[in-house]
Amino acid sequence: MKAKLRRLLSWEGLLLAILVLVAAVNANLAPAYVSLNNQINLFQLSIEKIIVALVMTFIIINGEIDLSVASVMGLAACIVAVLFDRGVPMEWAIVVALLAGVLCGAFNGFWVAYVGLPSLAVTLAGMIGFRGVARILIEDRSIGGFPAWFTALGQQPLIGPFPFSLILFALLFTLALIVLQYSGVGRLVYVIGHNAAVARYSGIDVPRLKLGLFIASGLVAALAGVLLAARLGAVRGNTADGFELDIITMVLLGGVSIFGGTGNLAGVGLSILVILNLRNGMSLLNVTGNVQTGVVGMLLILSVLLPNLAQMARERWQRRAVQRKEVQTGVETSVSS
Amino acid sequence: MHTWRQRMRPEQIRELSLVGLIVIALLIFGWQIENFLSARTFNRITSSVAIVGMVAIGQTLVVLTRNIDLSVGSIVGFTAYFVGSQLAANPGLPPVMAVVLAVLTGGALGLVNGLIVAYGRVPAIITTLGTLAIYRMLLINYANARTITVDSLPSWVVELSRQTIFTIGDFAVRPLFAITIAAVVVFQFVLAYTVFGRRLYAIGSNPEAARFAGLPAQRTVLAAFVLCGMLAGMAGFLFLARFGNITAVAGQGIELESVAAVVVGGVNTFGGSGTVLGALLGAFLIDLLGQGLLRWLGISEFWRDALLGLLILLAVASDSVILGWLRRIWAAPALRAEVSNEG
Amino acid sequence: ACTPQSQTPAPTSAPAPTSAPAPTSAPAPTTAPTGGVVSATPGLDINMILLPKFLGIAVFDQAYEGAKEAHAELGNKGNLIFTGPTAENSVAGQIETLTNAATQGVKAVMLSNNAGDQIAAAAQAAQAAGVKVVTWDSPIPSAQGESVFVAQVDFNETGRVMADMALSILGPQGGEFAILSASPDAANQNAWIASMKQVLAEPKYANLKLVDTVYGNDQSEESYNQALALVDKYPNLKLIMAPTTVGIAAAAKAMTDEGLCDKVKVSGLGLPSEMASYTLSGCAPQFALWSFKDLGYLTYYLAYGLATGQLQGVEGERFNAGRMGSYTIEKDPTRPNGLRVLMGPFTVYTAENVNK
Amino acid sequence: MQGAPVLEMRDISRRFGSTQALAGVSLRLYPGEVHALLGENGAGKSTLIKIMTGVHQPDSGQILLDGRPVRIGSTLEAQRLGIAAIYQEPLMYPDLNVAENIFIAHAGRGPLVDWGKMYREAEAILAQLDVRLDVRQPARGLSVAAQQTVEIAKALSLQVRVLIMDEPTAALSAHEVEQLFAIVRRLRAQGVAILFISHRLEEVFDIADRITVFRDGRLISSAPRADVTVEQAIRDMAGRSVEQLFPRRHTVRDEVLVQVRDLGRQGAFHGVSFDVRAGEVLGFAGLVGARRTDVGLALFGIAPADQGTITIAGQPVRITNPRQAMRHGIAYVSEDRRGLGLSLPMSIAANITLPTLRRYLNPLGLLRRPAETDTAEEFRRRLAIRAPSVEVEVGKLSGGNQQKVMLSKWLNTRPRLLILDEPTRGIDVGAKAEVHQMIDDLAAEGIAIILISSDLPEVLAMSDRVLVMREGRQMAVFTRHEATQERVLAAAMGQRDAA
Ligand SMILES: Nc1ncnc2c1ncn2[C@@H]1O[C@H](COP(=O)(O)OP(=O)(O)OP(=O)(O)O)[C@@H](O)[C@H]1O
Ligand SMILES: Nc1ncnc2c1ncn2[C@@H]1O[C@H](COP(=O)(O)OP(=O)(O)OP(=O)(O)O)[C@@H](O)[C@H]1O
Ligand SMILES: [Mg+2]
Ligand SMILES: [Mg+2]
Repeated sequence: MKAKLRRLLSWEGLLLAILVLVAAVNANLAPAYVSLNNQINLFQLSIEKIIVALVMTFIIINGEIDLSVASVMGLAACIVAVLFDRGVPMEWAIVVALLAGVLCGAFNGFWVAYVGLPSLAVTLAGMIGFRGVARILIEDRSIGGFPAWFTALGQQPLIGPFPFSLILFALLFTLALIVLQYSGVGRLVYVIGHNAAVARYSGIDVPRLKLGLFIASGLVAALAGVLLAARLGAVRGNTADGFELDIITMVLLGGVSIFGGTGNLAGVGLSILVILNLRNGMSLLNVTGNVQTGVVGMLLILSVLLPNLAQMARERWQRRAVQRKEVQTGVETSVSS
Repeated sequence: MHTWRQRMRPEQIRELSLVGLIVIALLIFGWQIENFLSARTFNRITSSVAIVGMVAIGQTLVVLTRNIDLSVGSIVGFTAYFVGSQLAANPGLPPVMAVVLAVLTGGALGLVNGLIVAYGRVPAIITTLGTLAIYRMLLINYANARTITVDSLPSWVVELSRQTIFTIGDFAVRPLFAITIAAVVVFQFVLAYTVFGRRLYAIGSNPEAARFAGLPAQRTVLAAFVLCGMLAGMAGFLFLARFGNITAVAGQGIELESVAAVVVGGVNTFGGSGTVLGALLGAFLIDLLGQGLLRWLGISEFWRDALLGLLILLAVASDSVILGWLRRIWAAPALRAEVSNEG
Repeated sequence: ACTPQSQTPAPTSAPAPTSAPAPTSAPAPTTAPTGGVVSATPGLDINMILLPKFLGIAVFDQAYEGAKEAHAELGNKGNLIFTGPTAENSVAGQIETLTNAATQGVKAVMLSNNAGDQIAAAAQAAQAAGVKVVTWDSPIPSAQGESVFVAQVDFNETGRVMADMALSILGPQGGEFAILSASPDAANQNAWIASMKQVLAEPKYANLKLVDTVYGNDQSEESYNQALALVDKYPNLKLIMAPTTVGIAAAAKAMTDEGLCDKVKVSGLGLPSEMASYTLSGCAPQFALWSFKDLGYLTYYLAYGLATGQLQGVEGERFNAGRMGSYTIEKDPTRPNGLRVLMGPFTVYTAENVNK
Repeated sequence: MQGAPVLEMRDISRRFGSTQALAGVSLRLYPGEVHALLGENGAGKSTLIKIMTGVHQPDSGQILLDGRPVRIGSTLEAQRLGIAAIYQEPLMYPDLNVAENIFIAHAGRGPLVDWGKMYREAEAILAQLDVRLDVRQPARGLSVAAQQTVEIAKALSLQVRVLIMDEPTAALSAHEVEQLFAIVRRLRAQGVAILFISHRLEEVFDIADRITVFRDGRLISSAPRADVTVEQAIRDMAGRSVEQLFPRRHTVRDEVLVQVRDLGRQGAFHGVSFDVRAGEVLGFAGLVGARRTDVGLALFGIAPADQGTITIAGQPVRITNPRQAMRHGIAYVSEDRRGLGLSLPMSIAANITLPTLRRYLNPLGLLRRPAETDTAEEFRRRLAIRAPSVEVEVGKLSGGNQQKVMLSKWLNTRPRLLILDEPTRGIDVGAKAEVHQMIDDLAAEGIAIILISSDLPEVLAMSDRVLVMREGRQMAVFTRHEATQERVLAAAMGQRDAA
């Protein structure tokens, strides 16, 4: 446990070191980086993704994956827009969109938890299908002109300089942290993620928990979709298209194992900061999108690869030291015998 | 004693159930869509399955070892572009050399993946999520926004996708499809009858046991990635031949298509079971569904994706239901035999 | 990706754009009185960003070539930055660049908008922070947050050009045809398709029957398959009209590969370099496009003038765009609140001129 | 002592983190000799053999093969040197069939697989073991015993000079053990050196030529069997004397707690009927594959019964999932510790509180860590779990200590009916005695216990009545007095007994 703790600390320590490095380089090369405005922008630009990354952390630790989140975001945004367009009051449109998210999550969860299909397959189908439903609703239109309070929610500061979504993220992060690290549900998420059979044999209702997680994922994704609609002020059929890979990248860089059972939110929080700051810095330096993505890709690989290589080198070095000793003792024995 | 139950492996049953689903889909589309059951449909599907199918073979090898390769789309794009630009620059390059170049390029990119995964012990999804972006970045910098155009390619490349090897009635077998089928045959054999192939299954089935038993797990996983890269490179060549115009975004999204094919094709995403034939059938089923929905007059463009998602889910679900049902029939007689022995 | 659109008159007839393209480089000093032609003072120091939909597509690079040319001509001491998002992250990436532009102290962003109205909020914020947003190729549909749109051609005319090409390929007896567009979310393509549908209502085009609109998402693979599916779905199809360079090339290749060129022709907006062999083979007898290089060049001149405060960006203003002559900022007839500068014309390519 | 040793381990030490698993141990294996290795859980036996087979590298010390120093870097190298092992925890490839599981690791069979030949050879090896197993059946779903059999077949399929068997009999019942010993004797006659590890002392004294005892990573004694007595061996292992078999008190009460009639599940078992009274231990005996586990799983709701009735304290109940079973006071301690019993990367405390997690939550659903720790500490004391703290990962404990954690986990549910499936599998004499004592104490508290065990002496000693199964059928129920080794075995092997 202590060793594990140390390893975890070192993982997070590594991320923290990277973060400090990134921030230092950014501040040096792009003076605008340190402004409060930029720091808020940096969150604001990806706020929907990082909100979804929180619940994705639960799903991946639980040994599953949800590829459909971006499509659920798009669907929720389209529902809000289409209903609003048809004259439904915005408040109700939002409620319906969130319910749709719950339904999508329940749909995924049903097939995964109760039918036992692999979540990769189910949510891959969901990714195509939910986006398709959004497409049916909105077709080739672009819908905007939302009420001022709604767009203000996504674009204007609410308390001090902080916009609503950022405050919401802070709250959700705290909540997620408490649930995952300190609650019974969190404990079960880990146990099931590592070995669902053990959980089942311990009398835990594994399907119910999985269903719950997928519903949470759908709900949070829908919420993020609504926020995205508010921030952008207009919705199209491809809103939030392709976000899933970014979201999963954030979670994995946070040290969460794709096989489930390990990882924690502190790591994910740090990895989000690293990715956002890195991208922001590059963006300020006018590095193109492809290079940005490539650099994040390299970071993703190197952050796992380098510690592994160091570990292997250390092991080899230790073994060599032992062998040297061994050779000596071998000589002694043969002399003495 | 040795009834069909003992002769057949579960994977073969799975393949049969996929064939069943394909037949059902064909019948439904044939009933709903005029002229659907025609040689033309066959030709369409076979030629468009050729590329995804080729990638899906490699994806199967990797997924069998409990890994995944998300960079294949970028490898396909990179290879198509790179080979295309080489051919544009040296139109005299012999066809064999062009293919070899494609396969080697893909193999080199696969080697990078494999080294990082097998020897650097970085989880495959992280590695290939990274190289997905990195290879694409390299391609865009290399391409510098130039486009490979049909006109710049030697005519044999462009015409490859127009030729037919032989025809039966109106059914034409195209070179691209033939190449993919040949690859499926080879790798079906490799998986079933070679020690290397069986090791892929063993490693995916229980990596810990494989390590314990001293199987050369690292080398085998590396080989799987290299082969996957080579097949993706080959697919890149097919891509070039089929589409001619290659931009820096070529091949984007093939990674998910290949994963979908593999998943629908019954390859276990947790490794250890599945076949390349299954993956090809999976690709075939998805393409068939796509084609059918495209051509179904009553279905608007905007309904297609929603239905496709639903159908993929149903295919996976019914496959698993059918399989579970078959497994049960399989297990029951074994027990009855035992019990009756005793009496 | 690309998005050709255009507006010039009928193929053969001479171009007569609405705004007079007379290359009268009128002498207009720094301050432009209304009615005069503004010639921007060269040699100032402003940073400008040319922001395409995404990187890796030839036409955007051509636009960059043009912008670079103008950048050099004007002797801008600042930087011209060509940056763009990845294709799959296009919307979010464009918004990010626009948002960061103000932070960076960039004075103008030249945007080929891929985000529809979703980018309006970010564009408004950028304008408020002192960044001029000039769109080219594809505008912000609501025109919110946009100073001026540099229209490659008149969007309403594009429909007519496509209809004319269809008519000239199919002849007076007409027949069925279908549209293969980029994505349902591409504002410029949607506008062209809408205008074409309007034009088709005229009696002259009564025999042209539009049977379907499908989307290939500007991917060769998808466009290719969609083109073939159209042929299968509509046995009497005679023509595929693809107002996208990726779509038209893929459709032409598909028809050629399947030996369908005799039956089904391909037309639309395409790059001559990609289309020449199909035009010569008769598969794609006619297609149209404008010069993306000129588009980049013109956009740069306009953006430079606006960003340096020498142009106000109001209706009726005229300015000088180097080798291309002078242009007028006018109301955009296709977007109620929008202003545009119309470049035009576009060239219709046939077997005679495709290889020039 | 016949001539020179094949394999000699000299001064081997190995440390895992803060645990010194082995401290300067030396051992010699001679051809044609069965060398038994004894020691409590965690004494370092498995560690030593993992070093012999190249799974672990020693920190210091030397390995000599035929007198020459060798370095064994991997299992394959060990195999090439003629050293093979059957590990304590079977490691199957669940997707491969039985024959492939046996042959997959064989080096140098050429690049192609000859399926026909492989099936024939696999069948031949299993026939030697007198095991009926379909070689084409996937390994997924094989019982632990069947898996162990496949492990044995795997080792036998190699032409080995040194065969190491780490508790090969733990999952086997008397009949299979006899079968295995016949093979061991044959190999011994062929000059193979055999290192045999077991916690069943009767077996060890039956088969071994030499007995070596480890304690706390050190070699305590090593002598020919003739020179050692059971008591002495136990004293060496434990460092004190231990009463080997715990005398059962009679605690059976009158009230019938659980009544089962005609229980069955399609494809698994049928016609099982029995009563268990409060304070009674009902033993389940049978050969491997007798489907005793399946009966336990039906009572616990994992694989619910589809025929028959269950009555608990007079109330008919339907049990379709483990939660219902737990609500009725039923607990099931699985035979598959690593796969089904314990969450290996979690702490001892987290494992113990898993089924009863609700008790450790505050009204907000947050964990009350101190309460959890208290419970875990209590069990650590009560069951003498050897671990530095209750925060230690369970995966790091030795098999016996893991077993104790698993027992704690279920005792903490305060069950009325406790189903113990092979509760002493793989645990040492001392711990076994403790478990037996615990069973007795629990019975005395009025808990009804079903004891599924393949260790026949244990079943006979601990049970008030013994139910014998064979291939999904109930063959007989014996009272304590009727249940003799012969009668139980006869019933288990298919002869109906009038009793
Ligand atoms: N991989 C490992 N990491 C950390 N500690 C280990 C590891 N393997 C073994 N140990 C520790 O080393 C000691 C010796 O363990 P070993 O498995 O050799 O015991 P054993 O004698 O085989 O016990 P048992 O009879 O229970 O199988 C134990 O304290 C165990 O916890
Ligand atoms: N012949 C068989 N065919 C299929 N599955 C079997 C067979 N034998 C055992 N199993 C499976 O293995 C598991 C445990 O087996 P079972 O209950 O038969 O063993 P058991 O009698 O408890 O013997 P032991 O506990 O000694 O291994 C069960 O889940 C059962 O389904
Ligand atoms: Mg051991
Ligand atoms: Mg059992």
